[in-house]
Amino acid sequence: WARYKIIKMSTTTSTQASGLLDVLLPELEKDTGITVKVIAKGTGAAIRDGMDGNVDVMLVHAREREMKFIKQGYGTNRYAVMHNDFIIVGPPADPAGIKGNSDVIAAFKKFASNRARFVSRGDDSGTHTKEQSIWKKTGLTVKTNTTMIEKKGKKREITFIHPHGLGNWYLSIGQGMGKTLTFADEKLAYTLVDRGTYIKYKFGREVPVDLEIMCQGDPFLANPYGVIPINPQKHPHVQYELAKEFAEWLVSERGQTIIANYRLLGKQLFYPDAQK
Amino acid sequence: MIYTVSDLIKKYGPRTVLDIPYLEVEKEQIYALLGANGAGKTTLLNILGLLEAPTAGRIHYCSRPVNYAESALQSLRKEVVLVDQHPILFTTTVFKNLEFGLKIRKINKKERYRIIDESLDLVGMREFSSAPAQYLSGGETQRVAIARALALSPKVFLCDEPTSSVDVENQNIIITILRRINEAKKISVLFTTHDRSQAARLAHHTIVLNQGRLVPTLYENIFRGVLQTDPSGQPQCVIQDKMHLSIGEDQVIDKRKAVSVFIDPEKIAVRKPSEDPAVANELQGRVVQIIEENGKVRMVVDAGVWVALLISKKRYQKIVFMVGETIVLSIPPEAIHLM
Amino acid sequence: MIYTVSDLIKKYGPRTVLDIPYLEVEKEQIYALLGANGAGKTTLLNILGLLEAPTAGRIHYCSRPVNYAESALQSLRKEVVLVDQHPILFTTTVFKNLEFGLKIRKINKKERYRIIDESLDLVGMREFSSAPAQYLSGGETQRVAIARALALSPKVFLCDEPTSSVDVENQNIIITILRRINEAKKISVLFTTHDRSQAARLAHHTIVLNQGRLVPTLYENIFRGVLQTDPSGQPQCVIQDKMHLSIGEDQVIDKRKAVSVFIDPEKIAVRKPSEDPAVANELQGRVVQIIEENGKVRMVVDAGVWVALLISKKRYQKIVFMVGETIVLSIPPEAIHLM
Amino acid sequence: MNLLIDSFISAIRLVVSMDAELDAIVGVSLKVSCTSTVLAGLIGVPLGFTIAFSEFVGKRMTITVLNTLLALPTVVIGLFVYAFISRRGIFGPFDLLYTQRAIIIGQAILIIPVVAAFTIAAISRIDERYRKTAMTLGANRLQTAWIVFREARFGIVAAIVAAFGRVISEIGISMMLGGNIKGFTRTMTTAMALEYDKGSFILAVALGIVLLGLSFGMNLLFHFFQGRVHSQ
Amino acid sequence: MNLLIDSFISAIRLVVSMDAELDAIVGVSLKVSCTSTVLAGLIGVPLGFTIAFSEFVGKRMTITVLNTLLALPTVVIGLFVYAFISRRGIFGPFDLLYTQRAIIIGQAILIIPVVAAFTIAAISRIDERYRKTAMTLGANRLQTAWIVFREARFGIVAAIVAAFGRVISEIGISMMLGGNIKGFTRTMTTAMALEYDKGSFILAVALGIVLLGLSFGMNLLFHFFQGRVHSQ
Ligand SMILES: Nc1ncnc2c1ncn2[C@@H]1O[C@H](COP(=O)(O)OP(=O)(O)OP(=O)(O)O)[C@@H](O)[C@H]1O
Ligand SMILES: Nc1ncnc2c1ncn2[C@@H]1O[C@H](COP(=O)(O)OP(=O)(O)OP(=O)(O)O)[C@@H](O)[C@H]1O
Ligand SMILES: [Mg+2]
Ligand SMILES: [Mg+2]
Repeated sequence: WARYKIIKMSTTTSTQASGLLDVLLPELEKDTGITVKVIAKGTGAAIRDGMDGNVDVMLVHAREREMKFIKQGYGTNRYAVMHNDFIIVGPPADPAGIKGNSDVIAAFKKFASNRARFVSRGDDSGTHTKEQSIWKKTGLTVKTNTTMIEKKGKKREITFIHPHGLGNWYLSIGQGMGKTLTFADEKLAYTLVDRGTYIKYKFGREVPVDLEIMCQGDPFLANPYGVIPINPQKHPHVQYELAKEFAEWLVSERGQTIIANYRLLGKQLFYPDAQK
Repeated sequence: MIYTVSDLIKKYGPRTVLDIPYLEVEKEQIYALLGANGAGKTTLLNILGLLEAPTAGRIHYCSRPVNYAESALQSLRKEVVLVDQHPILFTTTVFKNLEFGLKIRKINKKERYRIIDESLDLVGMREFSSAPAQYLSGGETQRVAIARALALSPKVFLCDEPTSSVDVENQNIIITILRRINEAKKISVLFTTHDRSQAARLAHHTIVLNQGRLVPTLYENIFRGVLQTDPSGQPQCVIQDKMHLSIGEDQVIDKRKAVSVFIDPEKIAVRKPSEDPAVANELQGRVVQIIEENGKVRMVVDAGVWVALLISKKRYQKIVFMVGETIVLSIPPEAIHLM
Repeated sequence: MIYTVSDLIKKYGPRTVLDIPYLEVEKEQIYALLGANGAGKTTLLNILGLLEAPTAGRIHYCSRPVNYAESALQSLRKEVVLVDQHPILFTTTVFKNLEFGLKIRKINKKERYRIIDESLDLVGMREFSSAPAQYLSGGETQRVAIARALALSPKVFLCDEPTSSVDVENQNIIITILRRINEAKKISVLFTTHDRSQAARLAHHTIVLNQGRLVPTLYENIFRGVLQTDPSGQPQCVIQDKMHLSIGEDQVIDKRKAVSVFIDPEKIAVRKPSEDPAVANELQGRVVQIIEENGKVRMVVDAGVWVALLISKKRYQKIVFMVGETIVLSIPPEAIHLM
Repeated sequence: MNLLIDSFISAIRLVVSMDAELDAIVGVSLKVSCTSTVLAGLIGVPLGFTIAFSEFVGKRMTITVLNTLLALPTVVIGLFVYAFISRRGIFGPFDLLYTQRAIIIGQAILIIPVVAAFTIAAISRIDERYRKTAMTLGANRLQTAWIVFREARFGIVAAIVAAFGRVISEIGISMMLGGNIKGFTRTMTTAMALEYDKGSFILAVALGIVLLGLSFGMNLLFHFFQGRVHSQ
Repeated sequence: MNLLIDSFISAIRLVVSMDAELDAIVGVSLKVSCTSTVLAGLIGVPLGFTIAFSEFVGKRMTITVLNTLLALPTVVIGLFVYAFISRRGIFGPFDLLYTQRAIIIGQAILIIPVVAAFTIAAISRIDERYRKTAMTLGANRLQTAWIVFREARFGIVAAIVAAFGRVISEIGISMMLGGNIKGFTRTMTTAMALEYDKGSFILAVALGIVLLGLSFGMNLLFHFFQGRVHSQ
């Protein structure tokens, strides 16, 4: 049986791109004999995979949606694994004048007042969710975009919000983190980015992005990751036992140490959350 | 009967290209199919070859009605083979072109090779056996296509102008082959041609088509003419500006100015010139050809236009017409048919 | 001279299909090009039509050497037009097929319409003007192709078997047209045919090709024969199992068993049958055709095989040969050529 | 199956409501795809003709290379063009990146091999006599090509249709070079990819259905165009 | 420009070092693409023949629909197949999602219209007389089709080559239905997408170059195959 200890995990592309899994999973296999097949997608699609029972476990960073996922009975419970943080990056010239300030809300207000170009992922990902919640907090007037769809005979609305100036200084591009970052770099614009992706694009490439960190350290910018085994009551075929074993290994001493020791280009990226 | 055709109609769009109330084709005979361009010869061969369905009408093949379901046709097509007017060879070697039909008939390899060599020999194309078929010259292609069909020893052999681009040496050979397979293997042959002497030489029966209909006329002396009235008000038909023929009033059916004219060669009278003045429809001309044909004698006279006529052997021998001589033709109105 | 060809060689792969040391084609004349299938007629026409470059050799067109750069050829091609052996019409109406070349020559619309109507009238295809060209019958296609070329009033008109699938009525018309354009418009005409009487009727000059080479022979009496030795050990050539001809020892060049035999029709002697015993190479046969040809008389005799011979008018008139009569041919060894 | 039914209804609702956003997306898609198809046609068809009509050493090898280019992944084209038009590339100053023009360039590169390869395939089966006949009637190269084109048009139009289908359904290049900017360079496909990433599968498929409808419309146009040419 | 040169060097390095991972990726790509191409050929070519040879009302409309399907976006196919083989779909129990088989199914759906449409285009220009001649020589439907196939093979092989190019360079379906699982369903293109996501553009293009090399190899095979058939 040991040879067949294979589970499938859906996760976000940024998690896969960070390289952590490439260190973590071989250790896991050594310890428990579990092989994890990783399926990386956009946050929404990754959660969909969980809901449809196409995977056994899910590793994402969108806390509110994760809680809802569990509430709806798709997952058993959420293991808080780790967090990293978001930062605001921008062109060295800093046209909005936000450099050195750790207050994200103030920074966002300045983007709006200076009409400084800002690139939004606009893809309903963890990062985009975070960005939308910051816009809400600024108290600026935000516009709501609604699309109606049909689901099992019922109408459902899909909404997302953005500040005024869409298409003008606020660019919503609906792409992954890496692409958003290069986009901002091309257009010399600001953007909200997770630290891992930024490090890769700043220090991991022959031609680094010009963008620099403008704003970091606000507690509001924390980006927690959770792992959720899929509920076997919803999907009897899932390998719940293995998924649970995997989740527990992640939050164990051993797993957490590996996470804490992971360095991307010499920089720590993830902070373990399970250590009391 | 190998074929019995009744009430056959073939239309392309609104145009009726074939309209044959009844036609019988006897077993083991050679038929020549004659007719002007567009008369429907190829169309008829395609229908008899079971490659096209008629628009209306019935065809009996070997006394059984033909069922135009594709599956039913396939077995019949193994007995009937058609060589196209401009045959096409498959883009491969000459050999493989011949092999195709034999393979289909599941003939074993040794036998196949023997038949192919033999058939190519017949048409004098053996040395081209391994040549790529698509580069052959016009006549070579035609000969290979005939060999390809012959190799299958069909019951019915349909040939659309089998010798049209074949050289003189091979024309004779192909005619000999057709006669031989008809005699030795009892294969029914139906071929089209524009060479009526070839038809006369080879065929037991002749079918003439005109605008899709069977006509009892012979296939010659067909001219394009223009209708006029002569100074005296008599209707007249002028052929190629050279021959003026009076015609009966009743023959001017409609006011078409350009008509096809058929002059029945059996109804033309001929005599040596005399001092008598020329009467209407009497023409002088020089004899240019004298040909023996089915017990009669066919003379071609250059009277500005070349006109053919048929006379009995007796009369020919009695009067002794000679090539190069000037003679007088008289064409009675009843010999002239406007079509 | 419209063409002067020297040292022309055309090869396809290793095979030489044309090898013409020298050939002149005079202006404003009609030439017939004869030869067996695969002799290279089409290839020569393609080269003279400036559509294919020779492998080696020079061609002068109107005394200027032809430059085979595509750009140089284009203007020449406007003066020379070739009608293919199996012509192809563009997949559009007959009218537009004729219009293409005229549009290229920037002829204005009114003039264009006039020329098109006139040309279609010539070949009797005017009523097909708006018909889709791809569905025409074989002969109709050929006639439209001729009209399409005629419409362009070229300086040189090359026709590859222009009447091969044309009906009798239109064969005569096409021959007349060719003669007329030659006389009236001084167009040089070069056509191929397998019908030597047509060639004789129409052409001022005849070129015969055999296996890519010019030969001085006439294009008839060509048979496939087998070499044997007769009981007395004399070499003999047997034609179609029916005609046994003694040949000179020196003629058996190599031991090929199947040969092509040409019997020179001008060297065959003919006489009425007598009581004299038959000597070698004397054959009895029946006269089947007598035809006047360029001041001579051509007789076709059925001696098992059909043999043609040419005699002077004088001799014909003196002896009075009649169709249907039995006569004696004697074929001297020097009349027999193995090819 | 639910997915499909739901998507279908949503698609209809989308079209019926025809909100400005969908409007814009459809507009961008059509404009970009049509332009790149026309561009590729103008380059690819003559290219195909030139290759098919010329005799030169390595002709078959050229065709093989062309066929290889049919496997050019959009990511490679995207990165390739990106390298030229990015701020740091030689065409950087033209500020092409993340514009519709950038997409058009990339897409044209994608389908030129398709058009050229199928043009060659279409011409290669046209009877040599058409060319010969045109030439003997006095046509120059262009006029001769036109005759052959007319005869091969069924195949060439098929190539153009396929090329259009390829670009209108293509994602990679539009995403990388257009940037999927809402209201500017968002095309039907990048919008679909976005909805998919968001997990709104229904909306993604609904957009796909709209796209197919659009493409059907374009094909009907082609169909009638071809019909007209045919009946001439 | 640097990007290209660097990528080229990396590509060579990749191939020379030929590590096990690249090996696996190339293997998966080839296996999946070849299988789906063969599958699509086996379905698409007969489909094209059937449509081209039958006379039925709405034939031209069928061809138009087929042409429309050339614009089927990979996302739609991905989602469509997903709806069937996802755990909740009717084929859920077969556990096909995120396997190579799933990719093969999706890719085959993608290119069947391509193969069929171009088969039709290729056959439609073949002289009607080939078919007629085969029939009069006694061939049944299949044997007749074989003759026409032989004559049209240049066009049909072009269709297959194009279809192969399409699938080997395709990302959407491999990603959505294969899941880009390392060692199982990671193909050249999904690996490229991943490298691109990681920001390793050079590696992405290097993989693209390897892919083109591979596709060139396949085309050479086709080339020789065609050459052999040709010279027969
Ligand atoms: N598919 C078609 N669609 C429309 N008309 C056609 C079609 N096929 C033949 N025709 C027309 O039908 C008539 C008869 O054609 P057919 O080929 O039978 O003539 P034919 O007697 O063989 O003439 P030819 O001596 O020129 O070969 C022609 O006028 C031709 O234009
Ligand atoms: N493209 C080619 N490749 C190879 N051989 C060829 C090619 N074209 C013609 N040939 C060969 O060259 C020879 C001469 O061909 P050509 O067409 O000139 O003959 P032809 O005299 O016109 O014969 P026909 O009376 O049959 O029309 C033929 O034996 C033919 O097989
Ligand atoms: Mg015919
Ligand atoms: Mg010829």
